[in-house]
Amino acid sequence: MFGLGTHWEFIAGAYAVSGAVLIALVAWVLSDLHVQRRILRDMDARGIRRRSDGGSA
Amino acid sequence: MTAVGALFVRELRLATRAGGGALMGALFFLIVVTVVPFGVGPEAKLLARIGPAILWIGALLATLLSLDRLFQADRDDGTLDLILAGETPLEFVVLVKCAAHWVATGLPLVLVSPLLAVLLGMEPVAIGATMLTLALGTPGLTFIGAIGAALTVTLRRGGLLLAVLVLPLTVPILIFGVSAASAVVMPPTPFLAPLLILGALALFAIVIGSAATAAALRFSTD
Amino acid sequence: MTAVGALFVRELRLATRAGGGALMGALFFLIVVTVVPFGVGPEAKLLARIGPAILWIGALLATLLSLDRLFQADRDDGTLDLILAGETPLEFVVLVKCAAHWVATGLPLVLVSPLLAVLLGMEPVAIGATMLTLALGTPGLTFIGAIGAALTVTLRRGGLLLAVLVLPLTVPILIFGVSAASAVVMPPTPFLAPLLILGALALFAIVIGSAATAAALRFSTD
Amino acid sequence: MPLIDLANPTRFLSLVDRALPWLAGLAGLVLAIGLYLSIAVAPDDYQQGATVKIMFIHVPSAWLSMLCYMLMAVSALGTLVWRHPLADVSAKAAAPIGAAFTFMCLATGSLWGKPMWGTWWQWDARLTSVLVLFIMYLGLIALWRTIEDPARAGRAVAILTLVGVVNIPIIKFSVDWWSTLHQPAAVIRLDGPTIHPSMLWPLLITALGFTLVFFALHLGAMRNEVLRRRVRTMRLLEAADGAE
Amino acid sequence: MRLIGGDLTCERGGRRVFSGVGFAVPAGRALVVTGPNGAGKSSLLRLIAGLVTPVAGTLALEGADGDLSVGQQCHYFGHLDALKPALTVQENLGFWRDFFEAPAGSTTDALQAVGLERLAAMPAAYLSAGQRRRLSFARLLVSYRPVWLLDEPTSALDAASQDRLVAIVAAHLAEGGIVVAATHAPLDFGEPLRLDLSPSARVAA
Amino acid sequence: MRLIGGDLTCERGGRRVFSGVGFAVPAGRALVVTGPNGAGKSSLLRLIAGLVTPVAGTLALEGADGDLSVGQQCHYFGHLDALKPALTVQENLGFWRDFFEAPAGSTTDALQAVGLERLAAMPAAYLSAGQRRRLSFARLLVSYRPVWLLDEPTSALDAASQDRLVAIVAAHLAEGGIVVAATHAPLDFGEPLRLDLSPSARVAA
Ligand code: HEM
Ligand SMILES: Nc1ncnc2c1ncn2[C@@H]1O[C@H](COP(=O)(O)OP(=O)(O)OP(=O)(O)O)[C@@H](O)[C@H]1O
Ligand SMILES: Nc1ncnc2c1ncn2[C@@H]1O[C@H](COP(=O)(O)OP(=O)(O)OP(=O)(O)O)[C@@H](O)[C@H]1O
Ligand SMILES: [Mg+2]
Ligand SMILES: [Mg+2]
Repeated sequence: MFGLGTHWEFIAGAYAVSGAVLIALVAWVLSDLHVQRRILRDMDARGIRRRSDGGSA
Repeated sequence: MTAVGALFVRELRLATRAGGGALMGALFFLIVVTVVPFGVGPEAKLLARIGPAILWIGALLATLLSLDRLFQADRDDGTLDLILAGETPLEFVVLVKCAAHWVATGLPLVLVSPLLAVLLGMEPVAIGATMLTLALGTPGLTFIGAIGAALTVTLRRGGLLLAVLVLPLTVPILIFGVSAASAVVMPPTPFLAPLLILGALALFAIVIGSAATAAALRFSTD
Repeated sequence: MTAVGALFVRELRLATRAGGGALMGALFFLIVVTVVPFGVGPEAKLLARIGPAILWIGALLATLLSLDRLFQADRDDGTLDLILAGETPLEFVVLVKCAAHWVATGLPLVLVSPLLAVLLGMEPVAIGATMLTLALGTPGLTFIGAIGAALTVTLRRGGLLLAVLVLPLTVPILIFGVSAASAVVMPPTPFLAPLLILGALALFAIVIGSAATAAALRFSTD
Repeated sequence: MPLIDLANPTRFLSLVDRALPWLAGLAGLVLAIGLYLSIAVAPDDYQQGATVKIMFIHVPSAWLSMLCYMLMAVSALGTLVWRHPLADVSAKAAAPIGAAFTFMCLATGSLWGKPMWGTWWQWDARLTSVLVLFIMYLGLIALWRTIEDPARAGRAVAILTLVGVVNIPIIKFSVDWWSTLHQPAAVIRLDGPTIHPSMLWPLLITALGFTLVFFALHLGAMRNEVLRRRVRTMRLLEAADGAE
Repeated sequence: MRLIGGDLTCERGGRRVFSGVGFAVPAGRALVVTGPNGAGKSSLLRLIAGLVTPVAGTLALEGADGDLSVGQQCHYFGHLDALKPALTVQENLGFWRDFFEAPAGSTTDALQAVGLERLAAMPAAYLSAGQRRRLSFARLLVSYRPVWLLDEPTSALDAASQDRLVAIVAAHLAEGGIVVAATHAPLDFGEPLRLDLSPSARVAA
Repeated sequence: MRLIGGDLTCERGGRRVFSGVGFAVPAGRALVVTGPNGAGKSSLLRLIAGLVTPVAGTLALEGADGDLSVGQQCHYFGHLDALKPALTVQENLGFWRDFFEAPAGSTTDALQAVGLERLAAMPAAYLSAGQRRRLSFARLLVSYRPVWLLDEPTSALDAASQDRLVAIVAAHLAEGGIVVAATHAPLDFGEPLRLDLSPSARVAA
């Protein structure tokens, strides 16, 4: 009942939304990684080092 | 007096003394329900039609929002530490506290519901049905809400977060409560079935609620 | 930085840091609106019809209930004592705190409202109108709610009592907000008039609100 | 038993550093193939026309939204029962991703619904339960955000997750009852056409691609979370040293 | 009866507070825990009370009935007075008497002992810092538990009340009770055992 | 500059706490308020700070600029530390510096003075009891106000921190400041004026 290409905007929209969400997720993970690593580097520079994992003093 | 007895009496005292919110829930219920027509508009038919829904949603919010200090007050002043170190099993403590809270907050709510139903122009039979379903359902809501109260016990801003956490879990009770209440006015739909399911859900909520709440409280200490 | 500037920044920081309830209001709004159809039933026409009312009442509750810690937190940790002993007029303090609170809580609420409107199946024009009225009305609600927050600051259980005290005062804003929002879909009824009145009411609320709140806070000490 | 080896965060980190690039690459590849097949190769549906192409992202995202919650439930057990140190890290990392995929399902679904039913949204049982699931995700995230101490937050969220798991079937059941009770206006055939093999394969491959992407993201988020906790621990150490 | 801790390790908020702490307190003796701010005094008391779970180490109360946990045999007297402002002094105390098993003296005697008998009918909201502290201490007298855990018990107390408290503690010890107290101020509990949590001392040990 | 109170009467919760209390503290001197629990020490400080209104009596700060109330010239250091756990040490202190007029020293100097400089970037939530109290005291150093009202300032502080605090107070007095301190513990603020609120003493006076 639909010819080819009808509603293409909805299809494009759906794919666009999904792509945006996926890209956002990837960006979130990468940027977060970047931030955490930078903080750790700064701390290392300030001479604070982990004495062992799990934060034992 | 036994430990649980003493706890029950104390909870009721606290609820009824100055600063305790015994009738607060009922009052909130009353005001929310009276405010709705200002938004929806005054058409009598429409209001009567969605009456049970308004009452149930109002009761749902009033119950959940009145729970935020259920355990938090005890934690802030150190009472919770001592209760945990007591001989009474925590599940009983939760059970008693919730029961007392329902008596002080849920029951008044059930009792004023007919008044509001009249305001909304509902038919007598619908009014009775709504009141019945509320009496059956609100205990369940209290115990589900208790889980949220225990999870947010360490947090200052209990209120909203609590509602946000447990509202999805209360959907079944809401659905069957409303459908039982409104079944009586639209003949074909069954009345007894949803009512029984509502009762079952409430019982289930009480069991799960006490267990989960006790667990959450145990983990909250430190 | 000036005193008020420092206060504004601090309030925003507190709202957005862990433990702060920046988006909690919007979340509560989302959930309440989602729960309503379970009570009212899924009929698209009915929901679209009462859509503006649902959104407005939801926004009203979310705003008021998110206010309970506005001054309570500052009182519990002694900040309020110091603010009272500061050189900044208390009215400014209230104004700044409420403004920051609206930015952190009211604004997100306005921004999500279109999504919820879509869920309720409202028409695009109605959606726009509702969003506009909310943007105009919620600041007023915040300042009226602030009065309640200040009154309940000495009582522990702010949440419900606040709503109970303040809800009646918010009825005018609710009425004109909803009628302006729903006017656009039922042509004969005027749209601009209620909108202008709404704006006037909001302004009025801001003025009265800051003054009354400041007064209430002054009395709250001891 | 690998889970035991993973108990040590440092070993976990090194493993992720090694494995993640490959996993990510593979995920990208499979997803690309799947999308190519579903967009270019797969035929249009005889009655839904080209819009059926939405199915190839809609259904996988729907499946993943449920898979992710199940994964969180298992993690919750890991936190409360087995006390595995990485369990709540996994749960916390999964929540936002799950919410994202649920949102994807909702968005693509309603973008499909507009041409199919002429409306963006229907209060139909299945759609509504997805919406409720989405809200439960948001609630869990909110709880994570508000409790500062990660250990305490982990236990609280674990309890809520398990309570949620117990409730999900009940919610599904009651929502079904609710929508059948009211017989929604538009008759929806969500299950759509019985899927023809020429569509099934692209769908399955895309779904596999989505799943791989999900696990890649999850691992990455877990690594970030471990690092974040390391930062916090070191801050606390700093505070302790500052005390002397 | 002996309260025994074998190298206990405590973590709070993901941070190691102390490790390798051990002690053995026989009946009738007091253990005084000292150390600078943040050394972990309060944490140790909460750990004994069962409110903080140790990461490692053993804790036992020898010669007590086995089916009760150590925490259930301890009275924990911390910074927080578990008082409800809305209830009267009498009601506050009475509740704890009923809630705990093994009630000991009557509430009136207890109030007398801490010198609050005249305020029995007053809402707890009206009490001053020290009065609140005394009322919350009276809780230890209305129900018997062998072990008392006192966290800076004399803080906010005036001289007279401090003497009263010391006398009460001495009586409890004389009855063969056990007391563990964390404090900055010097307290004379007979000749108590001492545990120094300051890091330097722990390195030495 | 002199802080003068002329027979002040204070009621709280409808009950008379004290009456006929008077004092005059010249610049550079400290007034140490003593008395048993419930005598009204905290009430007196809150009264001077303008947080409790006296039923009768006069209160004035002679020789200060007139358009500020007495309370606005006082730093009130009570039991509650006005700290937000979510903010860092630096942010907490910085806010008060900006909020009060007449900023004095920088936040870094103040943190140094109380020995918290290394924790500047730390969320206040991570601090221990003593550290919190010190941070809250640092507030008095970032903005100048002539009168300091200290309610049991040394509570929860270990020996080292107590010495630091006494030194800071001495410096403030040397600059011609005024200090009113309520305490049970002996504090050596030079040779302070003394005000005994214990009922017996007030009858004698
Ligand atoms: C917001 C709207 C929608 C939501 C939330 C939604 C949700 C879901 C979910 C959860 C599934 C997975 C069911 C399962 O495999 O157990 C699914 C599958 C599917 N949906 Fe949707 N859907 C929506 C709209 C639509 C529309 C408009 C159509 C087409 C007219 C559609 C067609 C399908 C098809 C064909 C499947 C795969 C068949 C199946 O697994 O049952 N959906 N959808
Ligand atoms: N609730 C908590 N969550 C996380 N960490 C905490 C908590 N309470 C205390 N700590 C940390 O544990 C350490 C020990 O605290 P604790 O209160 O036991 O010290 P303390 O010896 O009692 O100090 P004080 O003399 O000030 O009472 C402190 O460094 C503090 O940062
Ligand atoms: N918020 C209040 N409301 C009503 N009465 C109060 C309040 N706070 C204190 N009081 C009463 O005022 C009297 C004095 O209290 P205040 O705290 O000033 O005594 P204090 O000398 O500070 O005692 P402490 O040494 O224990 O701190 C007390 O008897 C108390 O009952
Ligand atoms: Mg301590
Ligand atoms: Mg005092």
